[in-house]
Amino acid sequence: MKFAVISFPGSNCDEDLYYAIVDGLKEEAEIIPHTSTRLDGFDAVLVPGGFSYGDYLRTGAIAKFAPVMPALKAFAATGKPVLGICNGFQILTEAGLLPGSLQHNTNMQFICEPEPLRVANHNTMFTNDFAADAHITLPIAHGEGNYYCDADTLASLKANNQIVFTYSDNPNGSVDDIAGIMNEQGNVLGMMPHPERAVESLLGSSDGLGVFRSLLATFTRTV
Amino acid sequence: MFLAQIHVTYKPSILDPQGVAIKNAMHRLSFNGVDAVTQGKYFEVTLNADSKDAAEEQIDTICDTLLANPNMETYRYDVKELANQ
Amino acid sequence: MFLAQIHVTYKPSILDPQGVAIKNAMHRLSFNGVDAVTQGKYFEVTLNADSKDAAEEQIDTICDTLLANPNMETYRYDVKELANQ
Amino acid sequence: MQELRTEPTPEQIRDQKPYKDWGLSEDEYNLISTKLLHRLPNYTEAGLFAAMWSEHCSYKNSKHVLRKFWNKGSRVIMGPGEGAGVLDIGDDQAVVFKAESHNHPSFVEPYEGAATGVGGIIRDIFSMGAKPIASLDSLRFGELSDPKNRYLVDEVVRGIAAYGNCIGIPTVGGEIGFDSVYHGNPLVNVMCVGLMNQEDLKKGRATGTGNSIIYVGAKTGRDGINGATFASNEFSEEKEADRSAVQVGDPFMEKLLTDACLEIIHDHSDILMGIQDMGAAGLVSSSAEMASKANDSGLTMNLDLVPQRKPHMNGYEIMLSESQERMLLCVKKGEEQTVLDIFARYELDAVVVGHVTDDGMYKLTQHGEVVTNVPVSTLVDDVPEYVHEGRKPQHIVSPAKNDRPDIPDATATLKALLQQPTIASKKPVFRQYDAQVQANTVVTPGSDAAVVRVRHTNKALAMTTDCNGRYIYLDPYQGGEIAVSEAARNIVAAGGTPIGITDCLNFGSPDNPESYWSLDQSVQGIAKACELFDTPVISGNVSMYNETDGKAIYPTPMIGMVGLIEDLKYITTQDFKQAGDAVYLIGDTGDDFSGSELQKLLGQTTPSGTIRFDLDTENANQQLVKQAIRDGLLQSAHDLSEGGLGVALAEALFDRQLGFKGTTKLTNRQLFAETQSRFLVSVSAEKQAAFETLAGDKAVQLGTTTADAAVALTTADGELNADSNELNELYGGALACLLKSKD
Ligand SMILES: Nc1ncnc2c1ncn2[C@@H]1O[C@H](COP(=O)(O)OP(=O)(O)O)[C@@H](O)[C@H]1O
Ligand SMILES: [Mg+2]
Repeated sequence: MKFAVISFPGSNCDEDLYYAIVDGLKEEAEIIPHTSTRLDGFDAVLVPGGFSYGDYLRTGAIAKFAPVMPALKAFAATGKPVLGICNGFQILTEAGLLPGSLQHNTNMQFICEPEPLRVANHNTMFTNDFAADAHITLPIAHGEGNYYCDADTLASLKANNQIVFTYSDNPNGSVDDIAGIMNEQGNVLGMMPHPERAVESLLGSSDGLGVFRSLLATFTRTV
Repeated sequence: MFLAQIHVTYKPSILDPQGVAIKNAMHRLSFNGVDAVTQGKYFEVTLNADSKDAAEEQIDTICDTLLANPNMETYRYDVKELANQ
Repeated sequence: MFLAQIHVTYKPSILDPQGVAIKNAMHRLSFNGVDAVTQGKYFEVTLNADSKDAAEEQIDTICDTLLANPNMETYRYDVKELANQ
Repeated sequence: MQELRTEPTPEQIRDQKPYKDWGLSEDEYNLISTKLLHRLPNYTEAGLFAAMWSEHCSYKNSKHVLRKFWNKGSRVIMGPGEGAGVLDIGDDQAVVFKAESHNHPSFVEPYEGAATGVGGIIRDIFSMGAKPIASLDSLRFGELSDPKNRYLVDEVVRGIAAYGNCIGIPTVGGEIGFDSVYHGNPLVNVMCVGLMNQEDLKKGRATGTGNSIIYVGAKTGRDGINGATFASNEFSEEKEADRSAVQVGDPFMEKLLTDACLEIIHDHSDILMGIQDMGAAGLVSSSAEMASKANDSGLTMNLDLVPQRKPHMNGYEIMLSESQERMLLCVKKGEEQTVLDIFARYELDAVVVGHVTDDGMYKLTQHGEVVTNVPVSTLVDDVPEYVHEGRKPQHIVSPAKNDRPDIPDATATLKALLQQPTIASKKPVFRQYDAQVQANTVVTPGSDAAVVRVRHTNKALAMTTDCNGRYIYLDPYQGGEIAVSEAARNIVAAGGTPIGITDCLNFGSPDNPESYWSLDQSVQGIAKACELFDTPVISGNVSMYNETDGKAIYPTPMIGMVGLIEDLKYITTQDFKQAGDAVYLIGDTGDDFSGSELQKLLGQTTPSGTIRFDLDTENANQQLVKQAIRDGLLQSAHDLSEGGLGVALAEALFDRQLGFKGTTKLTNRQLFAETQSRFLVSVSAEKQAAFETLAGDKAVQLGTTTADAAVALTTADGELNADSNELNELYGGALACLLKSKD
């Protein structure tokens, strides 16, 4: 399986994702610059964390105009998986691929810590490796991870089972403890916690590997 | 040359954690009369355009696509011509 | 009840990396006429005070101590009385 | 609109002596004009001399003392003198590190001051060819009862977090201490650690006549130029209130700059002759040093080509600006385009501003005129060196008698100590730092030393910063030895072998004989310990004049140490792992309270008494712990520092909510003694015999960990009885509470 990791100016988790796939999952990955306009030949696209364009203006606001974005949208439209992590999640919401937006944490501070999570929907291409209602721990590291959407959007997220991860102990003020959501079609996922930082027990947790293993399982099943 | 003064603010229904934090800080500093605080962004953009209308049109697009997030924010602007130097 | 509209902006000699990044983004979006962008903060504070003078005095202190960083920023404000609701 | 500024003539400078405001003495000025130049320097030249001859650039007041440092050692690839020091860690890899202080800027503008401090030290690391992999911050503030200090803590921490998090370098450790002497003079020291392949090593040299000097990064503004050095009419275009020379950091730009420079270093090493960051005294210092280090080649630059943020900057301003995120490269003639193209891809400004010459002259032109033409050596090498007079402070000549406080209730004392801000958990601070980006951090903040693995090897690096100014105040020589030893103890407890140090020497004015004496003594103490531990001093920084209202801080020579963990299985943390493990104290405990946190808690704000320290004992105990870890005998290891055994024992229990039961021959008060050279370790039942054989009489069993949260330790004259969860709450909540307190 071949993953593309998109690198924007200011991305800083692109290499971490690359290694999570290559060393952790033992599949292929390639870092694709933001100037690239093609994503052919990839089976999944990963949008990494970091501070694209310094997070200036709003998180993800400038990255959404990068040359690679039309290709990313086209890729998502084919139904293949797109995973945005942290700043990647913020970019996907700004780009309109996911509903809602990410605001400042309610305590107005950056928070870096391991966070207990619940897998709220394990019937997705990102989470089928987890048991129903699994409790996992993934690190978070963000200043603006407070998920917000209006009441109608929230109702439809719930109705369609689009809420994929929730916090057990909401650290940032997110609506309904939301840590990760997907689009209606189920192939675009955005999450604030960092699975790529949790792919080996040496670094404290390998729970994150489940996300990548799920993608691989889906891929293997469909080809 | 034109100068656009642009205000981007949260829609009223949106809870603004920054505004809340600042209000709390004001209360801690004993400004207890403060009832509400909202924080928005203010931009000054100087640009060349053929006419004021053309400048306004550009600024409108810039606000829609870049400066404001339509999910949560609204904007208003004012464009004026700068005296030639 | 009074409404204070406050603008906080960088002093002219201060580097404003955010403004530069936004200007570059505008150029990438082909708004090539844009010459300069600065980003500042805009606050709306509603507060109770006995008089407009008293409100202005409070706002002045709030700006000095909390909203603006005197090392790098300047501010201006405008206070008006709100009609009773 | 702008009036042409008229600069003072050389004669006016001679007569009106404005250089004195710039920090140049009359003797120095005379030396320059009569002996070095044989003519009067013009305005720009005088400014450049003042900057290059400042303590910050020339170390003229500290060089004499710094020579006493030990910087040999088999691993040293590059000692002090370059951007940062470099040590061999095997596999053709090297570790690069250095620390910098940003004390004064952080007091004036704490957020930007701290942020630009982080940015500056990162440039030192990647300019050597290394990828920055971790940073640490060592902070000192006045007491938190004062709102100004709470504000400083908030802003400094936000600034460090904002810069480090954005650029994607994990902040993995550090320290924070609080003491009233730092009121009005906080210390903000940042250390950065980089990793490189030895073949990528780069130096800051401008070699090869005709080669190009390329300026890259942010445009030059008036940042950091002291307004006082200008006649006020020179700024008439701007209102007084609109003027600001505060340096603003742009971590986004620095991320691009780092990536671009490292790309050039990796892929185009053959055409890159030298690279150097622009730090203090900006363009002049970087370019003059590059020329000087290339065996006195010359250099010429055209200032009109320097990218400028504001119009009408004069030569003095351009050369002395401390705008951030700028680098200077020396590139082979004819190959410039390759380099310019790479920077263009990163959307960075890069311009050829000059070239290397062979006449040893430092020559600048602006608007078609020569504004500076002086021998490179006069700027860099001819700076006079000053040896100051030292005097032992009175409190050391006749020290007060040592305390032996009465501790009737050990439990209450422990609870109080755990809430002392210097001891309490620093989580409210380090939780704001991204400690894990790059996905290599094995031990995050909260244990003794941070551990970062070297990807694709079986190695890791341990790192820590340490210094207790209260000990140094009482005894700078032994205090210096202790600072190094404590750092080494933290490295050893984490499973590492100490391999080298960097330092920030934070002291008062060298003109004060007591400050100077303390500097000299502590450097000697540091050197002595470094030699014993085989940890050369490979880089560092001096910050003098840390005084407010004539009162100096405690001498605070911060030590940043790196250790090598040769095998990932040696990595050890401070927390007890399971119930039923035996807990041992390694090292003897005495009635050592001078400078301790207990002494401070009991009302002795200024430390008093004498301290006791023995390097050989320290070394023996460290060797024991190191061996026990290598033999696989330890479940945990924790060094004892502020608050002594009581605090260390509590800290080891928190992570897994364990309890403890035991007995000791020590007295209540000795639970809080700060006798040096001690460790607290835990050993599983099946390893106990082997551990006791190895340790002999160096270790004494204190008791056993338990599954419930009860902590019960019987002492010679009392007992400690507590609930570890309650202790954890006090320890965990104290700092946040102090930072928020309203008054
Ligand atoms: N300013 C800081 N930044 C990051 N980590 C910190 C900071 N202050 C303390 N820490 C972390 O908290 C832990 C305890 O620090 P400290 O009490 O100084 O340890 P020790 O006494 O063993 O040197 C360490 O892991 C340290 O890295
Ligand atoms: Mg320790």
